[in-house]
Amino acid sequence: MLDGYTQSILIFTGINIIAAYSFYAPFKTGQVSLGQAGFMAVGAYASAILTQKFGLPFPVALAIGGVVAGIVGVVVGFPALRIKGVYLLLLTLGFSEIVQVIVLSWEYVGGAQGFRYISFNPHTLTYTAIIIVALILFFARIERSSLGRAMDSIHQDEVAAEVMGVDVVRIKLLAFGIGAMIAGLAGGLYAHHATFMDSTTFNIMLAVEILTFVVVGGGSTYWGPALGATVLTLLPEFLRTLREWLELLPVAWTNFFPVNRVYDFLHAFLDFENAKRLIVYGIILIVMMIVRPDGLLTRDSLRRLPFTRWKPGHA
Amino acid sequence: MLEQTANGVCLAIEGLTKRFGGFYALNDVNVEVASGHIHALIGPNGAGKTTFFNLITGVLSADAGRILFEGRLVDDARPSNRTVKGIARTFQNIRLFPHLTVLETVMIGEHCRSYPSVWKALGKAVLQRPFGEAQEERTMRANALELLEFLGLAGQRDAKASDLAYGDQRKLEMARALATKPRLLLLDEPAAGMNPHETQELDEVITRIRDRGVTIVLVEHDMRLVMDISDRVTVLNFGTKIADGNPKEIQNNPTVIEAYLGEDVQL
Amino acid sequence: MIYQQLINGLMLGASYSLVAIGYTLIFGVLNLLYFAHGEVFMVGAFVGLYLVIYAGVDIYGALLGAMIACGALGIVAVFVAVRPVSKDRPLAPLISTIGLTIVLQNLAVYLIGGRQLAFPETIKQQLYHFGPVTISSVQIFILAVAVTLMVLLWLFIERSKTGRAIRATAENHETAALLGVDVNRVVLITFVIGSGIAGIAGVLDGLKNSSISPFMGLGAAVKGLIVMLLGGLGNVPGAMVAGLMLGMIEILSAAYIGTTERDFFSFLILILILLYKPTGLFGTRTIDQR
Amino acid sequence: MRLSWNFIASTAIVAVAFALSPIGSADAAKLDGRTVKIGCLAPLTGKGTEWGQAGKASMEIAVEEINAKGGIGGLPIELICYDYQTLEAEALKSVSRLVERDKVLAISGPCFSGPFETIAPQLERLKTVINSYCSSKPGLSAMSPWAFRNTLTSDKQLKPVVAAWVKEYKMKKVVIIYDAEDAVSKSEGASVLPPLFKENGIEVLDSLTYRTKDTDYSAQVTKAKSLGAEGIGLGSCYQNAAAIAKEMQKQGLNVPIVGGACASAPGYIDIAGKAAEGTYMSTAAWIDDPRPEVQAYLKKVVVKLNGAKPPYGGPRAYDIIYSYKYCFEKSGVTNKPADLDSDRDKIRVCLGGLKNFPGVAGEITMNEVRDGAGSSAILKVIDGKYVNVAK
Repeated sequence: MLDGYTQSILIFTGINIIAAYSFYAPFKTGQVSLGQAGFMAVGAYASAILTQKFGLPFPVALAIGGVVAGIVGVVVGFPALRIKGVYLLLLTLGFSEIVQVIVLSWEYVGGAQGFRYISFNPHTLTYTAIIIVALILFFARIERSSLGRAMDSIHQDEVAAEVMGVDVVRIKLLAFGIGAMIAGLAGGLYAHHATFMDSTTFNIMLAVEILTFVVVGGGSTYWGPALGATVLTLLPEFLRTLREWLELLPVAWTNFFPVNRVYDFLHAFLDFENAKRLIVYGIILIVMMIVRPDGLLTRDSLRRLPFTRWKPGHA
Repeated sequence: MLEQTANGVCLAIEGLTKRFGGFYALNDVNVEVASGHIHALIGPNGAGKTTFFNLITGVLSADAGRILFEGRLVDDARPSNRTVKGIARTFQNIRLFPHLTVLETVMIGEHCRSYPSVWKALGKAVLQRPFGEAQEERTMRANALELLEFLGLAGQRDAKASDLAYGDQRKLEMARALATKPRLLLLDEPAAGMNPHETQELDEVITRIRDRGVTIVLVEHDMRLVMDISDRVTVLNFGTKIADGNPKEIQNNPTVIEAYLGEDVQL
Repeated sequence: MIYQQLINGLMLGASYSLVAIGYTLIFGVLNLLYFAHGEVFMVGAFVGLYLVIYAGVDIYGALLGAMIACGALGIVAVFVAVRPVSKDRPLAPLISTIGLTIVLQNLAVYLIGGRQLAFPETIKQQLYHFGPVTISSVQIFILAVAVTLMVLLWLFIERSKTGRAIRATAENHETAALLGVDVNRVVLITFVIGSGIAGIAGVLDGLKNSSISPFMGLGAAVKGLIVMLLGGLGNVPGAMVAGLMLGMIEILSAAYIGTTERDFFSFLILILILLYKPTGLFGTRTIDQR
Repeated sequence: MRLSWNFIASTAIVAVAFALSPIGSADAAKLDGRTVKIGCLAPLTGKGTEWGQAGKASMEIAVEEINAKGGIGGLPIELICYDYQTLEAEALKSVSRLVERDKVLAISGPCFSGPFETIAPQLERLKTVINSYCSSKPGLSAMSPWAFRNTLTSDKQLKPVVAAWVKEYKMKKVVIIYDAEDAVSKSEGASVLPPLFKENGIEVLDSLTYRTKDTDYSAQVTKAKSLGAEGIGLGSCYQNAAAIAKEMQKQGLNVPIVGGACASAPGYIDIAGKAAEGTYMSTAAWIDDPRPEVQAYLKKVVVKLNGAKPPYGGPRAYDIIYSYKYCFEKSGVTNKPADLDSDRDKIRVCLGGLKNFPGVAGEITMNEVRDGAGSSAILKVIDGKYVNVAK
């Protein structure tokens, strides 16, 4: 059995993966959203209200939370259809901010004191795993379907897609709503694992982080979001572990020149206090955008893998 | 095909007007396109030809006027809806989906025929067998391949659209448009950037498309091509219609000749 | 109370305008949402602070120093996070500047620590009473510098040759290049000017709020974005006016509606403008729809 | 922790020194294992940075002092610190890592009421003591028998302060300005200060709010001024409190200020300067305390913080380590891996019974809901310094 720490890491990685997929769904149609933090908040608060104030069982509350977030997503997505690019980015950012302010001034959910005593769900890891598998299957199916192709075509040239008979409005709305629903699920899982949240829990930086998961992982394949979220969540933990391994070396092996210098340097370097870690994180983002602007995984790189039998168009 | 010609009007444009600021891109234009015809639309640069296409396909909305397709008003329909109704087009400056393959590109065109609603598309996408493929997909692929065959692109089915040669990209646009099973096809300068040999080929391709029962409206600068294959020609200048008639009449129309004066065009 | 609140709005608005000007300039020539602009503003504030404390310069020296340092930072930003990044993926330059934002902010945390630092009082505090209104010498100074800067910038954009080149580039890269404008140079100059103004804005903000912290950039960036949009993308005078408007709106909603809700109103306005007048109140251009 | 290897290598020497030393804690049993592990949660970024940095530095000083004198039961303390960035999710991750991976005996931290509230309900499962050195929102430790704070809750801190403040300035009408986003500040502004003012016969004209990240308070100050406030009650952390004081000065609103638990940091005076004069604050630890042990601690911590002075969380964190040392020695902790659960429980029991434990932040007594109780200072800012005016 996994210890609680490992579980916790896996759960947060899992929630980040789900959040990354919530960004990926609208992104597949070319919509870039910073609203995913807001949708996570909607799902989290909706499901927590249902378990705490109405005593619903967790799975039911989680599902309803997802649906509520999805509905909010469609409501937000509808006006968002009119705009794109930077405008959409700002609109969704504004949405996330407004959700924060509402949560802050809504005393029913604790206001600034935060939402407390949310019931702890001991099976979060299982739920997270199930949802991730379901999402990967879902997006794999979408990818190999006509709908997936239609979404890609909207991403690449919206006008041309529309003129070719692709129902751009409905598909974009659907993608936005599905994304919001997935974000709602991620929020619900978070709420019942952390058992506490307040207006600052789902903030703009979280939205930006979710965006970077997908961009770093690669937004053109459905494996990208999972990869990006995993790499960026586990990287700091991994660096910590590296340092522990280093410390396992007996002193006698390292305590002479020049090995001690190397050891001291590595030891100091791997002391990843947060500021330093984030500096490295920022540098990684910049370098990534210069060397691999399409992310770690692209369709081409998938095509080159020997074991992927799938070829686009051979559905 | 013949009875369609006899059946009369495929597309009727009445009083079509479009302004950009104070400038009239189109001013009270009336055009009738007969079913089964190849109908050419010509005019100097800036005459409003592409605007005309954008209005018919709904990419832009008109300031005044009516568009009747097969006798029914389509003014309020969104572009995708007009495609479903049977209007398809190609673009003057090629607009392919750069990251899709040739085959996928054509299958995009078929999407609206196979999946009339988004929900059905979603349902089919999710409920298909784990590793098999839906019947629809197979049919779509077969149809797409047939179209590629028809336009001579079958050999490049797995190439990326953006990697194709220029002339082939134009053909791919046509294949994509044909995949929507249109009854009216708008071709925006299909010969632009093609060499004489390719143009020759295009001549034949367009005629064959017409022979499949598709009415064609053609915007083209290559007058040899236009005069060769068109059943009827409409001439626009500065947003107004200045002439309408068969190729012979147009070639001898003094207004048209005047409009083209200064432009190095052999009528 | 209303008069005093209007003064408050004016002060707040002036600081928003100064940040937004740089944003909108850079957006204009590059069509790029330059996320790191808020952090440049933060760096300017710290440069000013350290100049005053360690070099013993007066406030003018601090302003000048911050301007030069941030201008230089603008050049670095262009060469590190803008030029090497491919332009055909709309998200790539955005992400790279987000990366730059994270680096700058955390570099500041790493070097300075995450705490708030007092900004030295370099101007003698004095209060002036005009009827119901009280204005301090610091406020008058801030306002004077802000207005001077905006007028100078406006003259520069409208009258100078470089200003015309900037406007031409903002209109259309290709056309500008055809007209003999060295687009790369214009981009660089715009970054230098925009960043330099942000540096000055940072110092003024330090003066206004009496303290600065490594985290001051994000809030400024978000408010700057709203103002840029309100004024119309790439529209410099628009940003000036819109900044004042947002300042007034925030202060008045805080004073008469509710202080917690004031961000709600600024974002509501942002959303309404995005939906109903995406060109901004004074703008004419929108982002290329393709 | 490379140092720890050196310590292990020199355990023999320490043991000899221990045997020879007449002042070694002779009554403490010799412990098992290589080190005594104490976990530490400190926010080194985010809004809690200043408190976290001071807390971590102070704990490290305490550990260095204890280790230099032979550690606990012959073993050096190993302090395992994680930066949780003042984020609840990070705090949760870090705490389960400390408990389950690092297997610490007890944890010092977290700082701030938000992360504390997040962790407290999980302690039923984790069964390890946490002890916060900077959280004062009332009612939080009651969430779990494993949750402790050696700080006074803000209601207890503020009661004598408000009384003294009113006695000196004799105002009748006040306006409260508080941070609607920060847990402790909001509880002070919304539920601690109003009844205290009422008790002292003062009318609260209005309660105005702001958000933590706000930097402009002109609207609130103008409104307070127009309402005719004769005093301002702040539920506010020191950064915002100082900016509000400054803004009051700028607008010519020269009325006295009283601030809560989060406001009384040295940074308040540094930033607000002259505007801070006359402000009343509460805290049990203030760094101008003349006691030698406080000044000795202060000297060390200022060096560690590159010249900065710590807010009250610093001395509190320092005291936590010493109270842990006391409990490890008194309660029969064995430090054997097999006894981990019972060791942790022993520490919990011992900590709950803490009475008048001497610390640099004042004497610590844990009350029935595991919050610190005891004397609190009444601080007034006079000539740029905190002065205790309590009788």
